[in-house]
This record gives sequence, C-alpha cells and structure tokens, in this order.
Amino acid sequence: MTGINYNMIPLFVALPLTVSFFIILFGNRVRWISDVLCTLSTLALCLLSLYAVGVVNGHGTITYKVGGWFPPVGICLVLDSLSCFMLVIVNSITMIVTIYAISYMERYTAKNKFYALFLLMLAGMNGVIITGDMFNLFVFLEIGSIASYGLVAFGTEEEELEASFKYMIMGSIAGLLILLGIGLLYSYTSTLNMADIARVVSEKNDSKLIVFVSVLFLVGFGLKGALFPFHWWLPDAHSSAPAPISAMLSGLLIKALGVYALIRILFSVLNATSFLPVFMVLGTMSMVIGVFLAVVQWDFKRLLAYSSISQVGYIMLGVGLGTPLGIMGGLFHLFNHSIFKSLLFLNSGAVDYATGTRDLKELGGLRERMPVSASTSLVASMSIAGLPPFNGFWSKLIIIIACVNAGHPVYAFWAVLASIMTLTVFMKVQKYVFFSELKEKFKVIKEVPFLMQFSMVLLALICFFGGLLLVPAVSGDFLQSAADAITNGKEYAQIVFQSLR
Amino acid sequence: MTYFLCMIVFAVGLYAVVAKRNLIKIIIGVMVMEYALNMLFVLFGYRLGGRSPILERYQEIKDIVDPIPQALILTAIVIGLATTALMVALAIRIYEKYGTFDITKIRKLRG
Amino acid sequence: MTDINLILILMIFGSIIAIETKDMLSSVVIVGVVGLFQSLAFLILKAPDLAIVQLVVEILSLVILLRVIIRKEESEPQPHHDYFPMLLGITLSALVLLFFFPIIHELPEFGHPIMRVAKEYIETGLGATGAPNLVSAIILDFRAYDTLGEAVVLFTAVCGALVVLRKTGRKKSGESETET
Amino acid sequence: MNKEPGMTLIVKTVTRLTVGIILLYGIYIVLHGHLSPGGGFAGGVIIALSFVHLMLAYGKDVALKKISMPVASMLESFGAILFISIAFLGFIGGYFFFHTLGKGEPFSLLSAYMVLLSNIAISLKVGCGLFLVLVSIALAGKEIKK
Repeated sequence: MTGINYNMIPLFVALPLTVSFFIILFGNRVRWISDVLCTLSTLALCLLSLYAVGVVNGHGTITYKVGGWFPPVGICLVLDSLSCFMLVIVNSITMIVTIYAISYMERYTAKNKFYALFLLMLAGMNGVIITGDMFNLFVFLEIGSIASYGLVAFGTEEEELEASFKYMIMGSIAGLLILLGIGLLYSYTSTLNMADIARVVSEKNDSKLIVFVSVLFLVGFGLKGALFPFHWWLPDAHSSAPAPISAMLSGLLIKALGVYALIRILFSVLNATSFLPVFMVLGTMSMVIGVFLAVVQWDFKRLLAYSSISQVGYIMLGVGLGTPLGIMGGLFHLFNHSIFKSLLFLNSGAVDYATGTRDLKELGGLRERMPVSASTSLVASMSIAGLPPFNGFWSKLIIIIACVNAGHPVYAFWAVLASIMTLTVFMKVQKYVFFSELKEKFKVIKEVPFLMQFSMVLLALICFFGGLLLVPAVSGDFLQSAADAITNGKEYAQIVFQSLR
Repeated sequence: MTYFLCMIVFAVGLYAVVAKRNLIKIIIGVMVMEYALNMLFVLFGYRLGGRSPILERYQEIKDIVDPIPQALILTAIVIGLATTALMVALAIRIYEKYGTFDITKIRKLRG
Repeated sequence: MTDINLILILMIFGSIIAIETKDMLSSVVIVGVVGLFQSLAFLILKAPDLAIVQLVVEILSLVILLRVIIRKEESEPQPHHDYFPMLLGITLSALVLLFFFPIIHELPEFGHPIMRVAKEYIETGLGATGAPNLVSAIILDFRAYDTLGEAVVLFTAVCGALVVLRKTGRKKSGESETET
Repeated sequence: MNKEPGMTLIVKTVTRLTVGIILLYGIYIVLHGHLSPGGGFAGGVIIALSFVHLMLAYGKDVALKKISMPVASMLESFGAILFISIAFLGFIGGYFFFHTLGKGEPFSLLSAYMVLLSNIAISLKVGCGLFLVLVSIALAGKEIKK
C-alpha cells in the first residue's frame, strides 16, 4: 500500500474545514466563488468516499495515526466498512443538497455564511464517523451540533429562533451527558481510545459503572437522534430550518450523530448487548407514536418531521433485533430513509419556494404547475410508505421478516401497522398538495429553478434503484460488510489493533 | 465523597435547566452543569501530593498529576464558552422579537 | 482534600442562590463568583493552565451575560402554580444522583488515578515535543486533532452568532415572502 | 447617559494606562504557552478582553477604529487557515499533524516550534473571533434600546 491510501482519511474532515475558512475569507468579495467552492468540495468528498469504499473492500479496516503517534497516546482514525457506509450516505446526499441550495438560498441573506456553516456541519458529521477516539467524537459532535443550531435559526424569524433555542438546550444537555459518560470511562479505564477502552472493558466483569455509562450514552445520543421519549424538540427544529437544512438534519444529522454514534459505542466499545431489548422497545414506541402524531399535522414540514421520528424507530428496531438480518435491514433502512426523507424535505422546500406556504389546507392541485416536484414527491411518498418496487419496501420487508424470524411477531405487527399508517400520512400529503383541484391563487406559479429540479430528480432515481443495493452483484459487499461490522462488534478492538502496524 | 459533591452541582444545574422558565436562568443552568463536569474531570486526574504538569529544568519527573484531563478540560471550557456565546446571541434575538425572557410567554410553536 | 470539599460546598450554595434569586443581575454575578471558585479549585488541584483559562473565560462570559440583561428591568416571573416542571427537575436530578451513588466505589479512589496512558505522556512528553508544559504538549502535539476541532467549534459559534444576529434574515423581494 | 460615548474620565484615564499592559500580557501568555501555564486560548481571550476593555470604556466606535469587523473576520479566518496549514504541513512527514518543524532546545523561547506556531495561530483566531461576537452582541443590544 502506498501512502496516498492513508492520507486521504483526514481529508474527510480537513477539506470541508479548509474550504469553509476560505469561504469566510473570500466569500464577500466575489459572489459566485462560494457556490463553486462548496459544490466542488462536496463533489470531491463524494468521490473520495466512494474511493474509500474501494480501499476498505480491498484491504479491510484501515487505521490512521494522527500526528504519527501510536494510538493509546495519540488519536487514531478508523475506517471500517460501517464508517464507509455512513460516509457514502452523508457525502453523496450532502452533494445533492448543495446543488439544491445554490438556488434555494438566494432568498436569504449572508449566503456565504450559510455555506461555511453547512460545510462545518458536514465536517462535524464526517469527523464523528471516522474517529476512533472518545473525546474526539465529543468534539466533532459539538461542531456538527453547533453548526446545526446556527443553521436552524438561519431565517432569524420568531419561530426559528425559538426552535433553535429549544434544540440548543436539548443538544447541550445531551452533549454534557455524553461528556460525563466519557469522563467516567476515562477514570475507569485510564484511556480514551475506543479500541483500548473496548479491550479494558471486556477484561473486567459486569460492573454497574458500565451500565450507568451506557444509560448516559443512550440518553445523550437518543436526544441527538430523537428517539421516542426525547423526540419533542425535533419537529420544531426540523420544520423551522430552511429546506436544504431540514433535509440535512432529518436525513443525515440525527443518524450520524445519534444512531451511528450510539451503535458504534454500544456495540463496538462497550459491547452492551443487554441493551438490545431497550432499543427494540424504544424503536417500536417512536415508530408508532411518531406516525400517529404525523397523521394529525397540517404543516407539510412538521408532518415530515414527525414521520422522521417514526422512521428512526424502524432503524432502531432493526438494529435492536441483534440478528444479522435485522441489523442489515436497519442499516438498509437508514440508507433509504436518508434518501427519501431528504427528497421529501426538498419537495416541501420547492412547494414553499413556489407558493410561499406550507399549510396543507391552503395548497392543492400543484401537479399541473409543478410536474417535476410532484412526480419526485410521488416516488418518495411511495418509497417511504413501503410500496414495491421502491427501496423503502425492501428494507421494511427485511425488518419485518427479521422480526418474525427472531421470534418477535408482536414487533412485526407494530411495524406493519406503522407502515400502513405511513401510507395514510403520505396519501394525505399527495391528495392535499399535488392532486385535488388547483386553487385560484396558484394559477400563476412556476416550477422551481433547474438546479433544484435536477437534485430532486437525482434523489428520486436513487430511490427507484436503491433496492438493487440488496443484490450482491451490484453493490458488492457494501451493505453486508457494514452489517457484519456491527454484528462482530466484539472484535472491533482486535481488528483495530491488528491494522496498526 | 468529593465526586458526589461535584455531582450535586451537576444536579443543581440540571434542575435549573428543566424547571426554570427564564432564558437567562436556563443558560446559567447549562453553565453550572459545565462547571460541574469540568471539575469532575480534573478531580479524576488529581493525585494526592502531586505537582503540576509543567516541568522545570533539572526536575525529577515524578508525582505529576494526570495531564490528560487537564488537556481535555481546556477543550471543554472553550466548547462551553462557544455554546454560551451562541445561546446568548439567540436569547438576545428572542428578546428583540418578543420583548421578554419568559418562555411561557413566547410559546408560538406547539409541542 | 478538605479545601476542595469546602470549595465544592460553596459552589453548590452559590449555584443554588444563582438559580433561585429573583434579581437577574445578582444571579449573573453569583454565577461569576461560582466560576471564580472553580478557578481557585483548579489552582489547588495543580492545574494552573486551567485556572488561567477558566478565569478569563469566566470574565468574558460574565461580560456577555451582563450585556444581555443590563437595562432590561425584568425580574423572575411570578410562579404560575405550575409545579410540573419543578417536580420533573427535582426527579431528574435525584435520579442522576441516585444512580451515580453506587458507582462511586468502582471508580479509582480520589487522589489515586490509574494513569496508564498518562505515564507515557509524562515520561516522553518533553523529549518528544520539546515543550516542558505537558498540557500544551498534549493539546498541541499529541492530541492536536482535538484542538483543531476545538478551534473549529469556536469558529462555528462565532459564525453562528454572526448569522443569528443579522438584521434581516430573508431578502424582501417578490410576493412569495409570506412568512407565518 | 452623558453625551460623550463611554464612561467617565477616571475610567478612561485608567483604561488608557492598562489596555496596553493587558494586550502585552496576552501576547506574553501566548508566546510562553509551551514553557509556562497559558497558551493560545488563554492568551487569545486576554487579547480579546483588552479590546473589550477599550470598548466598555470608550464606546464601541473607538474599539472598531482600531480593528474593524471585516478585518477581524479576515484575521480570524487567517488564523484558522494558518492552524490547518500547520496540520497539512505534517503530510511532509507522512501524517496529518506530524511535527515536522523540529523541537529546538528545550526550555528556551524558540523551541517546540509546532506548539509555538499553533499557539500563535490559535490566539489570532480566538482573539478576533471573540471580539467579533462581543461587538455584534453589543450592536444588537443597542438596537433593543431604540
């Protein structure tokens, strides 16, 4: 292996950071430079993440020693198949959302600051995904969160400020609980490296401390990821933000900072498999309660936000089953949900952009005036409701089959019920927004600009062909190996130490 | 015992964040929680009769307190400052729009 | 040991007073006092770097907080006979303490950290980095990546604060600017 | 409020004497970060505080005349870029953040070059960034009064 294979790993963080610094430095002078820089860097990151998948498939897990210090002393970055999977999702959707934002954000002032915060949020997510060090995870978690607080309040209207403040309080408490957990772990094991902690923890017997720390992480990351009892900040924050940010928050941020980090720590580091039933119960509850709350909403984005809670519940249920099939279904649903929920938020942004309202009762019949938005939204709705042949169908099917196989038919029943309810929710959306008759005042609206259409079509295509990811001939071991990385969480420490030479 | 006292400070902050209805009091609660955690980390690294982790010339290297928590807390303090600054900025804007810091009066959003 | 406990008890009382005082100005000032106590505690705990940083950061956040509340004559609102949040707060705090209590004995005893990794820093720190201040050596050489993150957090917060404090958020153009 | 911006004459005179000393102390803390307690963050905050001191005593216009907001913003980004380029410089040695710059002689001012340079970059970034936040908060506070 050559050196270039390794030095690409820190670029996932360093590239967006550098570009955002340059955008702040030069963005005021030349108008187009921030558009170009942001698009190019996200494109480069997207390609880099695909390249990383190739490298990891070829060589197995790679570890990178920052500063050349050997891990327990220095910080190491770990790139295994699970992190690759997340990197591909995060970076590709970010690229598409960036294209959308070029046109959409013309409505707001201070566009270059938007790009800077956007890239910082991306850097935070990438940093969380590739890190192999506990405290480093906390630092990048805070970068991503703080950037998102700023972005939620980007419009500086009353609702946005209030939502952002609420989100910020919840986020700070979550961050502090995670920090408390890290502190207790440091005192207990005297190390911060994840693999090292995993090794030390596995040598000790059952201790109450590990249980307490796991609960802290569960609450902390659950707050960030909007699991059921901690979900109530999400609808405000996600519906108040500008549409590209809602897409990023709902599609990526709650997964990268919440679900991924939780899975990584509980499975790989603490090896707390006794928490799996808790995952399942919480997942099922958020699945059902989220969708019931979504039915009664009349605000387009708020409805989508509640449905996000429900879909995260599916992911947690799948992962919580603990069987290889369930975990694979959960991960596949994570991938799918990122795509169709981003697409739906972009659609709602397009509707908002064209008509100026998000109230379902006021809208209607937009199908005639906005054909692209309407058809992409139809694809996304069918996908999220789990109709074949779209990707959402396959992942829900896998989760339900895994439930039955693992001997939990009750959970399978709830999953089916939530799926039917989701169908109702999105039939409502389609009926009130795009079908029915065109209202008088919307006779003159135009379809949104080309770049916005382009990104929506791109996402809809992925929705359509996403199901192919299940076929090994198409995707290789992309999905399977990521699921294996969770299933074999126990071997994480061993794998990391082996790959350090 | 010392650890437990530290956690009481943390609990007081948590209580303030959950129970208080004033934006500034909530910010103060978060600050208090941060203090408690910073303190806890440094307590974890303290060594009875230790000396500070700054070496002097010709000094025998022994009995030095754990420098890692100190380095971590340096980072955490700055993160706390950043969070506080952003929260205060939001609070100012909210005051500008609503003319009050009382969150029971500014509930525009549902649940 | 006793001095630390004393400072912690003072911090507990200080924070309770800061939270329960009706007057905003005194509340903010008392938080400042709590922060200064902490700075003192850091000095006793042999962390001079932290004492300096805590001191200056405390002054700065005090200035920021005072800037907000000054000339806004608004004291704590009267209680609305709404005891639910208060009960919730007490319950949550009590739960944290209750669950923390049994695990204290599993932690290393106060004053005797394990220091497995830290030993390496102490032994090789000066030789490997050339900086006698080990904390500086750790944050800027061994764990410089964290510090990059920390600098970026501050950068993000500055960016975010500037974004939030903008005068107008949206461009006033066209008919479609109907915000709720 | 009196007609002149800022506080009374006594405060202004004292400020004129102390502000330079505080600034100098901040720079000292930054440059000796690798030898004695302190470092980029503490020093940067002290530098920002010296400007805040000026701002509180003389009103924000005087402080903004010394260093205006666009300049501060530029210096902040410049500090950040300097820091990350130190990180990129490590690629020469094979690793991100590798200390390629050498160690120098321990216990002298010009030693541990990477730590020294990083401290300077961070102090630039932190000082200007916090100054920016404070000025914009002060500006926002002005608007409420109107």
